[in-house]
Amino acid sequence: MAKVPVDVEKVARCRALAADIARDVQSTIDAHTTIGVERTVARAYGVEGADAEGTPLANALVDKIHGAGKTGLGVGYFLGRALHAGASSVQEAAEQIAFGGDSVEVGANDDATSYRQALAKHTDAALVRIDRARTEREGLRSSLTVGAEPLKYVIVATGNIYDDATQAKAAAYAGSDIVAVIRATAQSLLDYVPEGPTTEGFGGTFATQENFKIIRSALDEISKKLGRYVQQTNYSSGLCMSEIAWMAAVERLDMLLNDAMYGILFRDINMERTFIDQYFSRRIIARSGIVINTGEDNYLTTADAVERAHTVLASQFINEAFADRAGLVPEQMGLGHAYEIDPWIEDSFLFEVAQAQLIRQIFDRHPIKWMPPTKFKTGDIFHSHVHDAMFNLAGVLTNQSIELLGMFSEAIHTPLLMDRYLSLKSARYIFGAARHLGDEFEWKPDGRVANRAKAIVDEALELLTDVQRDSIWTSIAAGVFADVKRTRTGGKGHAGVVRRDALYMNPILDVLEGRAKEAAR
Amino acid sequence: MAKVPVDVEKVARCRALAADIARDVQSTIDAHTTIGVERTVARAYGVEGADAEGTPLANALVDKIHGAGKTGLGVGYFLGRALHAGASSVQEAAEQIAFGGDSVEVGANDDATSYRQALAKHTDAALVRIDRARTEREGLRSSLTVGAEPLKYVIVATGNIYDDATQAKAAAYAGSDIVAVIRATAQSLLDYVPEGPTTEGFGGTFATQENFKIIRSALDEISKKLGRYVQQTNYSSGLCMSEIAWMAAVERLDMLLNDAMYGILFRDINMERTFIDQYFSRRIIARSGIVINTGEDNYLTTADAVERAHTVLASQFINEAFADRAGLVPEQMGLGHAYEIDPWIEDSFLFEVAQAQLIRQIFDRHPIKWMPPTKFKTGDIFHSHVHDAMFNLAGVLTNQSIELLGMFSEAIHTPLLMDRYLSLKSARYIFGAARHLGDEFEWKPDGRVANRAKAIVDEALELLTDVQRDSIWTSIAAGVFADVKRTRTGGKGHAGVVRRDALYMNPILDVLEGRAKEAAR
Amino acid sequence: MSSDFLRAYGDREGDGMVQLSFTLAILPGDRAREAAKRFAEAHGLKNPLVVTMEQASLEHTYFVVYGRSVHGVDVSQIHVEELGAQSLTRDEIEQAGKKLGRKIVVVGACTGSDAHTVGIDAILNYKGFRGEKGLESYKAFDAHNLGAQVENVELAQRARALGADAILVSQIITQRDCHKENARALHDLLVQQGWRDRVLLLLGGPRIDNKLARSLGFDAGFGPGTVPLEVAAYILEEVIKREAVRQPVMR
Amino acid sequence: MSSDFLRAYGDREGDGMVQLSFTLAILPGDRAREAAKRFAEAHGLKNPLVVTMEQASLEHTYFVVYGRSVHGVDVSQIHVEELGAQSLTRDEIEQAGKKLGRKIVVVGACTGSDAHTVGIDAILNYKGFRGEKGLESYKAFDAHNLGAQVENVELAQRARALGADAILVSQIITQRDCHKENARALHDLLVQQGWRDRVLLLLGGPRIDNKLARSLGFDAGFGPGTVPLEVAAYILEEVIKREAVRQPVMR
Ligand code: B12
Ligand code: B12
Ligand SMILES: Cc1ncc(COP(=O)(O)O)c(C=O)c1O
Ligand SMILES: Cc1ncc(COP(=O)(O)O)c(C=O)c1O
Repeated sequence: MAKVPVDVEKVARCRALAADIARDVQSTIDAHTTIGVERTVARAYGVEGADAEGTPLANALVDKIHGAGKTGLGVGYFLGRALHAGASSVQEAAEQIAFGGDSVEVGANDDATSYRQALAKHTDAALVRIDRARTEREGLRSSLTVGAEPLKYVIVATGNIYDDATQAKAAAYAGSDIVAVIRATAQSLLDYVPEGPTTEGFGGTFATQENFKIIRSALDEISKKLGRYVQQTNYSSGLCMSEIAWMAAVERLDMLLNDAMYGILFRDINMERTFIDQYFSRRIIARSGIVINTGEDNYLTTADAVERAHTVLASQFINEAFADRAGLVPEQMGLGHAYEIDPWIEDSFLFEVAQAQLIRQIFDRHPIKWMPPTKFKTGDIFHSHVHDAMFNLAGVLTNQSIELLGMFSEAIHTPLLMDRYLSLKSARYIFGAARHLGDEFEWKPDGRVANRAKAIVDEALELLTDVQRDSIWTSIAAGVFADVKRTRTGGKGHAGVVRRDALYMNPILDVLEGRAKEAAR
Repeated sequence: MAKVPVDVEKVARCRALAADIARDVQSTIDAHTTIGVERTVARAYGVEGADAEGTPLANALVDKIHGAGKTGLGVGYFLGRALHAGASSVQEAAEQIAFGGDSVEVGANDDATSYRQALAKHTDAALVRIDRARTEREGLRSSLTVGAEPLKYVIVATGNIYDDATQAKAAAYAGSDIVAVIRATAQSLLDYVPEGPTTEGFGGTFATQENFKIIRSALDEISKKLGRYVQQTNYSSGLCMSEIAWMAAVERLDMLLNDAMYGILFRDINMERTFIDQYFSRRIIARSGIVINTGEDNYLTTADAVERAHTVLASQFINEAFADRAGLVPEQMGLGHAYEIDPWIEDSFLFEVAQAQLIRQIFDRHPIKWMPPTKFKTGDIFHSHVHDAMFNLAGVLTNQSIELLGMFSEAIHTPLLMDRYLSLKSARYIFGAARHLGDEFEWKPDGRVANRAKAIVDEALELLTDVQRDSIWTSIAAGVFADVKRTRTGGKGHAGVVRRDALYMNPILDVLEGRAKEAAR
Repeated sequence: MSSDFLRAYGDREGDGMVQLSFTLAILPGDRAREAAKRFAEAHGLKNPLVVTMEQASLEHTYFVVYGRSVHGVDVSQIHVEELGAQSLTRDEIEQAGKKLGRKIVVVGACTGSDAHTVGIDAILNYKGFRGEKGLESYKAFDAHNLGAQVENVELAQRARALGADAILVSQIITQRDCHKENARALHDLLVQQGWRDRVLLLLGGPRIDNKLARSLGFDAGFGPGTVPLEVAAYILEEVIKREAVRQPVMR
Repeated sequence: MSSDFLRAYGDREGDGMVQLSFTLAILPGDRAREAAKRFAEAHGLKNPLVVTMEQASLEHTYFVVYGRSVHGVDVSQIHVEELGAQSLTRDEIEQAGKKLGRKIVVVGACTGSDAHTVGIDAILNYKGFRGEKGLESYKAFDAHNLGAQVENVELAQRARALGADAILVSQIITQRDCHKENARALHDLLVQQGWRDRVLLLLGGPRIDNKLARSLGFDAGFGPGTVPLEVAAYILEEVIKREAVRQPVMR
């Protein structure tokens, strides 16, 4: 691989600073829970279904508890209590609490230990469910071939899950390795996950458990037909970050868009809420073997890609540190970045390559996820296709792991079937025609590419030093990332953040954190 | 520039062999003339116009002489005789000979020396006309800016010269540096140059002197408007190779497609005819300062571009040797080659780059002309556009001088205005975005690119050794170039080849060859 | 046919050449080629040439067709409502603003569930767009950018509270025309609240043009590539015009 | 509307989405956008979106439009004359050739002023195409490739002299339909010479299909991507069929 010079000592300092930054946040995470986390726990225990208006039982249950100001005990506390009190199942327990008039007050003679015991076999079952899905995924994968890197990742986004399934199969036929179903525009601000299959969405399709199943089964079908395993991905992001992580885990998704800070910056979701939710979501993800894709690419849509390139790298160190704290191994960390420099700038291709190569080298075990040009795309679909071609070339040259393929209609609509077909064809051509280009040379140690790479590390180190000094809370408030400013208590969903009670009960988290023994299987 | 290793000693041997090959042919050239050469001489002396059926006077004149078996004396002989006998002008002399019943027999008391004297001022005038055009071109060029290399060369080919002019201006507006008007399908087999402006042609527009003027004036107009000099090119090729060279010289064209062997291989024009015609055409071109573009690119449309890459290089050495013999300086030798490897072959881009870089280095003073992919183009215009993008990238990476831009509709039709606009836009983007890519590294001395370059030199050397041993006549008969076989006396136009008489008179050639004194000016 | 009657231009005046591409749920073959040809003919393409026919899924084929369109447009019949504003310089705007004697209050947002702030930021924020600073940077304006994901009700309320002269709405997401619905709903809300006439309504986004904006009840529409200066000039002129007509402006 | 009625497929069944691009002799602006929109509408595109409008010359603008086409095709109404030949293997052909007891004589050329030999070479020459050898390589055939730039008269004469079972014509250049004229002229010549019925006439090239070839008086047409085997199989079957009908073949 054509390498750029990387100062390993500076990289080590960046990592240490990022670890510090994450450690500071962890104290807040460990002291809190959120209604999203609790709904996830409920679902993991088997709470399912929704009422006639579409309100999921998990929401009704947690809202009841939250309304009574008892979220700090954890939904596990109440489910355990109901089970201990004789409920025949978790579902029955949940219904009793949500609708049946079960008290959500803490009684004087409450017995947390018994409640935990009542939950034990359900805790085991919850974990078994995740593990089984993982085993099943790994089995299927190893029975089929998998594509070569860069993996060709495409999106489908019709709004209608059945059309999505058609298009997902078409994408697989046309050579994609990974299919993402883009979410509907408004979903990340919904504080619940819709139920069942959905057929109406703007700019994408709702992420629901049933929709996950439909796509996975379509992809299983075509994977077997083609003899090539096609991966599925969706978004663990927004106000239901951890719930979706759990759904993805049990429905055998392969990847998830999941970022420690994206919701804060791009959806104006509360900072504390996001940090707490991302932690629990990642604990589940770590267990399930899913690969995350972080969202640093987005920074370059609001901030300038030449001037703010280092913010991407700095944020990747932070995302890595958070992921590490949640138990992910580097092989699960698909750190994100993007090809977003103004294409009309002289040597823009060199700058893109510099960053791509730098990130490839710094995060060498990580399945780096690379995003195509979007911001400078116009309606000139012909030219747009060429712009993507250069992105594809840079991808194979710098050996990116996951290449989200650009679409020539990027500035117009979510992709038509034809757009995606052509995008895949183009990537196939370029990945082949320039397959070993990166093996053919080293970048000159003092050239434009190398110097650009060095400058990015220097600036990232500087930025991380500042953030470590000021804390992430203050830094985000100052707008260091994506040119967006957010405050610690501002944004959506802050009301769903609750300090954990001393009796807080979350046996699933206990296992995921390795604090509780796992059931033998 | 990212260099490949080149064995200079082998290159020197290739050059020496090519010089030998050309020297062998030169003896035939020096001993012969053709009706094409003689018509050119007639035109240079001022013979112009055509009859009602469109037969040019130059043809009527030379046909008359040829019919009498006297071409070996040269048209100059007869024109000089008529002038000596009192004709008031060359035109009158020509008319007398062609239609007026002047004898074309050689009389016992013919006086060649006097005839030559009678021609003297006309010879001077002929050369002055070429030189003036050159001065005018150079003046205009230096009063305007010129584009950066790779120069963006595009074709127009509507069949109608007035539409061509519209499109030529559009091309200039959209950023082209060079505009070629493609010739009508059948023209190269016509043994005359049509007269006047033309509006009907298949696959292109006829090359006529008037058409040259129309385009040059359109380009002058837009060049001045844009402040950027836009070059014009056409084809000095086919049965009227040298006539067209002369027309281009006096009409201020900047470049000409002109190849020592193209006509033989691709138009089945007789070998001797072609070698003789190319020599005289190049003598004119040398004088006029026009840059030639050779046609080795075509080899890869009939032969495989991976297996027969070395034939391109070998032929370039031969074309160089022929051009050198005709007095061209390297700066006028736009040796041609092409991006024609099956794009679906793994590492095809690397192979293309290897050859492009190799040729760039071997012919370092030459304005290398690079042709885009054509053979593997399909009607998928979107994909075709990407294929051209990779060609453009390779062009800027290897610093080609003249880049004929590919068109996404290559497999469909001669370019529409829109196709050309988009092609130029794409080249502008890529030439900018990767402007200094070639400065950023050296190719690994033992990599795929370097090894490919080495192999091509080795094979070219081997081929040239064989050709030198067997002579070019025998080698072409054996199909060494383009997988096409032709015989020495086969093909079109052989009847127009004539052994020079001892009295052969061509004062213009004498000056061009430096054997006669030039008039003082 | 007047000379204002335009046909498509391929490489010769009036040749009518156009390129059409599409996907049909049929597999490649002679039937499919014929189907594509007929499909193109139905659009008015004469002698269409099916130049690409490639299988794009287990059920679909992608086609590229070239043909000579029989259609044309009579441009003499086109009467577009061009934006009224003259092109003013920044200085002229600031001068006129001074004369006005008060700051013009503008309130902008990207509404509904649309989270694309880049466009509205480009117009309003100091940073601006293409090297040109936004309305925040003008002394003549008092610019409030509410950001993205702002509901119509909230926008109306904030604008009223701030005494807005102009409301600037950005709509980027256009799937199934949600931008039109969203924009029209704001207009209707203001009408219902009874103050539509007292405020300038501007709509912008990559799929917006003046004609569309006006059809949705807005005063003006701004498309891709809009620079802050154009918007500043337009608002200023309109405000001055209205000020002249009806004094004083309620606030 | 039967289920055979196809509409364009964008990203949902029946959405009708197509992409149209073209150039108009007008400069960019609101009028031009409207002109492009109307032009697209004239083709049956509903709510067309002009997504690109870029000046391409001092007088022309290039447009890309997306829109939902109201048109469709009823594929149940398409009856294409599919090529008769079954797919045979090389071995089967050689077997059948042996049974025939003589070599099938084929004479091919690229005619008129067309100099594109690659296509006809691909079919006839030993070297072949896409790894498949050409008719020269078959024992069942006696193949003569006359190359390019062959006039119809010469081709007819050579074919007759060689006792051709089949004449293979390649036509690559298609500007202003010269391929059609050229091909039809050969057919007419053979009719005039009175032996059209005694020879198989095949036409091939990137813009040829079976339907077109038949409309020009040929027996079959072969388009882009044709491999020698298909051609061999077709000729063999036809020759056997004809041999059966009318014995002996004049030679
Ligand atoms: C950047 C971007 C994002 C960023 C937004 C960051 C941010 N804070 O703004 C992120 C990554 C977060 C994002 C997310 C999504 N996006 Co987005 N995004 C884009 C992208 C790449 C560029 C938009 C942009 O910034 N353009 C640059 C600005 C300067 O141009 P502009 O908006 O046109 O603004 C100019 C003019 O229009 C005008 N203007 C605009 N508004 C106004 C207002 C007024 C009053 C005036 C006077 C002028 C004016 O002036 C501006 C300057 O000239 C486009 C694709 C593209 N190339 O256009 C997709 C695109 C807009 N996104 C799209 C989608 C679908 C989404 C998602 C829904 C995808 C998903 N499901 O995850 C999400 C959800 C976001 C949401 N809820 O809205 C689609 C929309 C499809 C459609 N037509 O409906 C697009 C077209 C991409 C695609 N092909 O799918 N996106
Ligand atoms: C190679 C080539 C050349 C070479 C030809 C070398 C040679 N000896 O053949 C050279 C460089 C000499 C050349 C010159 C010209 N060319 Co040219 N050329 C091409 C090119 C790039 C590829 C053609 C090709 O070889 N295809 C590969 C073969 C295998 O495919 P094929 O021909 O389709 O054949 C297959 C099938 O069609 C079928 N088939 C074909 N014939 C037959 C016959 C039978 C009986 C059967 C059964 C099957 C069959 O089987 C084959 C195998 O599958 C095309 C562009 C393109 N990508 O298509 C332009 C192209 C054909 N050329 C074109 C033109 C205009 C010219 C020139 C006139 C330009 C000029 N003025 O200088 C000249 C003049 C040549 C002339 N008089 O004909 C145009 C034609 C435009 C049009 N539609 O009319 C094209 C489309 C390029 C363009 N966009 O302008 N060309
Ligand atoms: C990490 C991450 N999450 C989510 C999304 C999708 O947007 P949203 O979830 O806000 O709809 C993105 C954007 O591409 C992203 O990068
Ligand atoms: C040297 C040369 N001459 C001429 C031509 C044009 O073809 P023709 O003159 O045979 O029509 C070409 C082809 O591109 C060429 O390379």
